Amino acid sequence: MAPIDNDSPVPDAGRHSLLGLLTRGPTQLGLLIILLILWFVFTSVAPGFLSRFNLNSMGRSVAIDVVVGFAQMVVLATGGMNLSVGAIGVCCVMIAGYLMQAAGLPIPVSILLTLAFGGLLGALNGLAIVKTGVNSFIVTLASASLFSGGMLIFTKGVPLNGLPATFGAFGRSGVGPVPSLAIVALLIGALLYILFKHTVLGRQILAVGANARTAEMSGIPVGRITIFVHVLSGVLAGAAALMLTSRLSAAMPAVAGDDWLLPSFLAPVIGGTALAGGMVSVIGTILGALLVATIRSGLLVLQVGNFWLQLFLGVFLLSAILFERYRAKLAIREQTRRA
Amino acid sequence: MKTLLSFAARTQWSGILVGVIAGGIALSFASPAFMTEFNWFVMLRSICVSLLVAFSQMVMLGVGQMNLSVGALGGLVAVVTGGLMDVWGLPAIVAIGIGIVFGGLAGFINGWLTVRTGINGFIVTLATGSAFAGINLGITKAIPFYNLSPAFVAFGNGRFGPFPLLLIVPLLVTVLLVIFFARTVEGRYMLAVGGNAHAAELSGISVARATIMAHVLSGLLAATAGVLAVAQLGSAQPTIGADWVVISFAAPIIGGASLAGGSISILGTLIAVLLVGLIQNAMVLLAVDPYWVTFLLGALILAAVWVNRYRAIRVGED
Amino acid sequence: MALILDRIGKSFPGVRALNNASLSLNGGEIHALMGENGAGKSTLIKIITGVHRPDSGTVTLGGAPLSLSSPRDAIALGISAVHQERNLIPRFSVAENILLEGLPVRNGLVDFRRANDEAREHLRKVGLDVDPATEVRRLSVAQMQMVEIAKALSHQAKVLLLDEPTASITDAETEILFRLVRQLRDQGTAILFVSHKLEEVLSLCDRVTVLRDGETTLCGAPMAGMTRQTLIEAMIGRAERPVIARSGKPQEGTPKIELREVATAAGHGDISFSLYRGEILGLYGLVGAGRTELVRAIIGKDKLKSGMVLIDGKSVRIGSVEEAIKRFRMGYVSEDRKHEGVVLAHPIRSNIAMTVWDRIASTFGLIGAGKERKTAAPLARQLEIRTPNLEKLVGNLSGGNQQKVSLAKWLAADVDILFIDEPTVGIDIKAKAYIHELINGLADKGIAILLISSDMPEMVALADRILVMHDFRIVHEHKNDRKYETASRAIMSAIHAAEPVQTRTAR
Amino acid sequence: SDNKIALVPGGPHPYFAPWEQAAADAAKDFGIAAVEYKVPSEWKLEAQTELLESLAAQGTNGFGVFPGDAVGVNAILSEMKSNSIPSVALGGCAQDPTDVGLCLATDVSQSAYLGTKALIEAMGGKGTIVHLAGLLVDPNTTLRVKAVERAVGETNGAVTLLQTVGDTDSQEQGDQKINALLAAQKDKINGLIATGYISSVVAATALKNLGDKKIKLVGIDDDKIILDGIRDGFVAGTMAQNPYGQAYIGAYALDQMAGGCSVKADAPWIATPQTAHFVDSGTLLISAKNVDSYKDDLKALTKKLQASFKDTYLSCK
Ligand SMILES: Nc1ncnc2c1ncn2[C@@H]1O[C@H](COP(=O)(O)OP(=O)(O)OP(=O)(O)O)[C@@H](O)[C@H]1O
Ligand SMILES: Nc1ncnc2c1ncn2[C@@H]1O[C@H](COP(=O)(O)OP(=O)(O)OP(=O)(O)O)[C@@H](O)[C@H]1O
Ligand SMILES: O[C@@H]1[C@@H](O)[C@@H](O)CO[C@H]1O
Ligand SMILES: [Mg+2]
Ligand SMILES: [Mg+2]
Repeated sequence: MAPIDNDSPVPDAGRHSLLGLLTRGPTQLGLLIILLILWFVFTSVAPGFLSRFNLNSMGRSVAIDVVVGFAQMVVLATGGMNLSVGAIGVCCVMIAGYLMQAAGLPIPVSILLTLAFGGLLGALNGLAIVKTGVNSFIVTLASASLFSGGMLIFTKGVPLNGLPATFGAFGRSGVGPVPSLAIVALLIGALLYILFKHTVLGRQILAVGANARTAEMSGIPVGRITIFVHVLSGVLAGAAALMLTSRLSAAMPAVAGDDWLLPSFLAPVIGGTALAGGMVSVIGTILGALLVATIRSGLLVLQVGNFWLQLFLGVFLLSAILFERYRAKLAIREQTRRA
Repeated sequence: MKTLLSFAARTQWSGILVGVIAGGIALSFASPAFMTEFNWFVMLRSICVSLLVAFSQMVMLGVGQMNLSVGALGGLVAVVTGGLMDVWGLPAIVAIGIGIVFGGLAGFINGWLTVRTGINGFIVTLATGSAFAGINLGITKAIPFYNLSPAFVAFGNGRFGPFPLLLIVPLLVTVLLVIFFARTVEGRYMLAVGGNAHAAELSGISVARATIMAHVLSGLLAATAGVLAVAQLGSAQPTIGADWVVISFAAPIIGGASLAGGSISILGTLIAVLLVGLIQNAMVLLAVDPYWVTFLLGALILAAVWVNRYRAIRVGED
Repeated sequence: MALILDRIGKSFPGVRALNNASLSLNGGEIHALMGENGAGKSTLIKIITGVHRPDSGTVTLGGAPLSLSSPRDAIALGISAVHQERNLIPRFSVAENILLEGLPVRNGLVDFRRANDEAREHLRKVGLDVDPATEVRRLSVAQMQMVEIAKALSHQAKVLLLDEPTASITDAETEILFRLVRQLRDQGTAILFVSHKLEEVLSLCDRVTVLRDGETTLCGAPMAGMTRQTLIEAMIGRAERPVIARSGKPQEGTPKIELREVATAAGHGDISFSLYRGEILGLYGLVGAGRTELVRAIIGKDKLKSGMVLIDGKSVRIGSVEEAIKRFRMGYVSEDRKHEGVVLAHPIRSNIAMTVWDRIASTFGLIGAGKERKTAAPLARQLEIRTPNLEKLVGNLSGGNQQKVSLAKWLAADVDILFIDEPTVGIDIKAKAYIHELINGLADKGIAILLISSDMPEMVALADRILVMHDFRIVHEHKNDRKYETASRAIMSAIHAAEPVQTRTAR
Repeated sequence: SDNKIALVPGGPHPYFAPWEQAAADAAKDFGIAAVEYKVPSEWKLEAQTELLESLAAQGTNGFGVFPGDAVGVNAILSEMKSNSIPSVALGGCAQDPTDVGLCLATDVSQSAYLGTKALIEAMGGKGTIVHLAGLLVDPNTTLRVKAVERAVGETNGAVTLLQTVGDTDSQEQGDQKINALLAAQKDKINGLIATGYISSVVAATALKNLGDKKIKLVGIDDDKIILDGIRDGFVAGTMAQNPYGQAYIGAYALDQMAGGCSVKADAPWIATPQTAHFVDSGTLLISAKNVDSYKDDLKALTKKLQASFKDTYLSCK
């Protein structure tokens, strides 16, 4: 496993056989294979699964999950965590609503200000972590409470539902069969991919995550990098918040928050991002979110469960990951055999 | 006295202990109700479940792993225990016994899956957590079990002066855990695995065994917390455990545990739980505007941790 | 009891680490296992200790076939090892680390008092004077190494495997170790000894097995009759060639860097010296003399208390390592490669290019794997880093090859001042010669080099001047004429003349 | 009809248990092809939205929804409407402007107001009360807070509101906060008004454990613990809602709407702070007097409402 989206080191043999294909390549390929299998199974059992309506709705919610996952992923890259992703998210939801509805600012201005606000909250996290030396887990745990508390104080829990119609319309729109929100998520993904794969900054972030002491001794400004990823995380949480606001055509205090906590970790970790830092996968995060959404949606369409749904969700998720584990094992064995 | 002070200065959790004590003193001036027997009872009772939940996660941090299913597992055990009493009319002791064994078993499943598949424990327990929650909802359909053994419920509400009877359980567990991690070979092995799994393996310690044991222990503790929650609430609510995740990590980590594993503090965890309990109690006693409660909770935790960190730097630790 | 490995094969993804490698290790002998970095020595040891399972071949112990599925099995059979990498539990006490496999128990509880007593006994044997209750993370590198040795010896194993145990300890400690090892041999223990220090091997061992590219090129040959040359030929397939000597000389004029009466928070006092462009200034001292700590203070990692640092004649304040590197163009090759030198989880190319990311990036801050590879490839070739390609994770390289990466990244960096701390620990002789040539070459290019090494011959071969440090003070300066005898005598007598140090409890 | 109707609560919650039976009864009584009771796996807007979308993808053509979030639910339901799938809000309302046809529910504001009035009456018209409120992020909480304040205000100072405690609508937090409140103020408090399901249960349990009958409690919903509290005298009363009726009549209305009926513009709608198309599903105070008979009262109420529903509120071709 190389740090990012592995360009597979052993490219030759076995290229033409199916087994060869299956047993090469990184986790991301494995996830893709699982996804294809699941899609195939779900469609053949429940035709509603691939209906335009269902795909569209899945696409939109995955898009938000993906960006939420990104917001966590960039911090995980340095070996830290951001438990306040959801709190920043809900603050941004409300700020966006306020800017558009109460302050009546033009949509693009509101968007920029919202993202900047997310970045600002992230910067507070980063500064607190670097200046106090308290670990990111505790700082962001406390700041989550600070941020969402602050939001409650200002809004008194009252939602805003008079947003400009065009803003909500964007959340429902699409280009052909692809929801606009999914395109936004992919664009953000592309930028992050470039960041981590092709820029110095991205490399530095990963180096800090994999070994902060070595990074420092190599002249990398560990403190500044830490602050930067938190700002980025805040901006991404802000982006996810805007997407959510657009999708719901309203800003309300009950969204994001704690609801984002686990999903923010789930997608990156399934996708191959290391909790310990130093290794991220943008594509993996997208596939991870897709996997979870596919399983949920598939179970819903199959009408499995009702109250039991969560049980099946857990079981399916585990089986899918087991499958990938097994495939990865085969892949390593294959590479070893060829050595 | 001097040595006591320097010991205190060196101990990881002394900063937050100072926070707890100072907070307690300030509060007793600010609100006459604080020092009443009944308030102490209420506060102590409220930390019983949290403490066990925190221990359940702390054990995992000890071996360098996480358990995201603590809440779901505890919740499942809660309704299983309640259901056994309500639907099958089993005596409390039997129901509790089965419930706790069930928790240990669920923990074993977590551990076994982590070890055998080599999948990150984070994902395994996230998935099993979902499964446990699903079983909980599936059997209850979100409707609580009410007909519990009266003696059991009485135990949940009984008190001895300011001390809730329930407190016996977490106190006993605290003592056992201190001995387990400080003085037993298995306990030391778990911490060794958390501190450096590779080195532990090379020293002939079975990492697999230690990991599974930690999961079982974590399951047992979460199960105990679930049972206690039922006793405390007087009914087996399917929502028990739903919001345990955050406190489960927060308390051990505020108390000095390292997320990287191998380093935990049982007393630190205890004090951290006390700190959070105290802050929450204060908010109600001082009739803080409800919209400010969340904000202040965050601010106070940050402040306490900051003080502790400042102390650590002064002592030259880390 | 004889341990026999017959035609062992072992592959990792992309690498065949062992190929029909054989070894026969008898009780009552010290058997040397030699080979270049990446030849497969550690892999072989890991097979004997149950860490890895062989792909092919057989292992027998005392005639019975051995199939180990974990280190526990090996320990149970009386096989004990000091591995090349440190393997201690950082937050456990010295005593607990030593006795981890068999903690003394009373009434079901660990008996720490007895553990401390027992451990103290083991520590005494290896001559390490630390409190057994100290947490291991507070020890120095050398002390940790001695703890590991004490731990391995405490088992009274039938088979003892020592993978470069002397790489990071001094001569005095090495002597103690050898005395103990010989005692064990005389009691019938089978001992396998890995080292890149040829003189050591020649004087200590009874037989020798040599690996080259995972194959045995010499199998259990008696050491009597071996010479340095024959060993080298067996390892690298040809004779040793002399190191190309330096062409240049230190430049005169303003020193590149000068320290005036520097005192540090770590305890250094009155440190003054000048280092010129094109000069290699040696800093010699026994372990714990404070050399590493001095360099850390200079590069802004630790605090300076007083005194002045001048660069190019101008007084400067260096606030952070980043500033030292970016603004003052300094480089630091750490002695602790695992924690400060390399990023184990990242590929070779990123590790080497790390220091020059800023420079090889395009205007928008973009770099790609290709650019990194272009930077890294020539250095990897020059240092002969043994790897199928530059994508391999540094953590999967052999120890010596990791050390090469840790050095290579600073060779890439194009610095003005380079601090090199123990550059050739664990490096095979061929690569060591290359590294010496590289260091010479860097000096010839005008770089000012401060070289810390506990390897006296290395010091004498490279340094223009040698400062001797003892107990955080510079006690002597030796103008090096590159003659080993005179230099070593002068240096050692300077150290002995200085006050004896009382042992301090680590930082 | 061959309509497929789905009844979707906000999440798993005991309040909705009667919906299951109501769904079955409605399908039988009105001859609807399918009336399904579908519960989102978690109490999250996201989970509810996904469930609604998935059901629509499979041909459900009428939704009775308890809005997981009064504002948040609008986006998906207006999309449903643009695909000609009608919806009604059941048990709680969607916030105007909305494409939800109508809201058949308890008026949260009115219920809290009436509950407080009942509490004040039980206290003899004077004293001090504390409001145990639900989740602060829930906009209904604000409505209830205002309603309680209004009822207190109407006493012209005879009753004072000592304190509002928020976020008591979850098991453990509720237990902790309510008990701490009692520890601090139990001698000063004469009455408690609980406006959340769990808040009510926890408050009833706490008073019973204390053995305190001086403090009057009026809660909401008819959990077994509360009903027992009423019987034992620890609880003065509780505001019953009519979940069965909501689901039963809701299914009926949806069947009609999916069959071409539309919501009348001029019907006797009640206007609430949330919506202009409100129909009261029936609220009544359960007290010691009617604790054993209130279910029949609710049934009668349901029958009556259903019988005239079509003519009163819908216009059909
Ligand atoms: N876990 C692993 N994964 C991949 N390759 C490995 C792994 N362990 C060792 N190797 C490779 O196997 C080969 C032999 O390594 P080994 O560590 O045995 O060498 P060594 O003889 O001990 O060298 P040194 O003198 O540098 O310690 C090297 O090419 C190394 O990169
Ligand atoms: N034998 C010892 N007893 C106690 N403390 C020691 C000992 N050796 C080293 N130390 C501690 O380690 C620190 C010096 O570290 P270090 O060993 O890195 O010095 P050094 O001169 O760089 O030696 P080397 O680089 O050879 O290891 C000192 O702060 C000292 O307190
Ligand atoms: O009383 C309310 C019901 O009206 C419904 O909101 C479900 O939650 C309960 O607390
Ligand atoms: Mg080696
Ligand atoms: Mg040193």
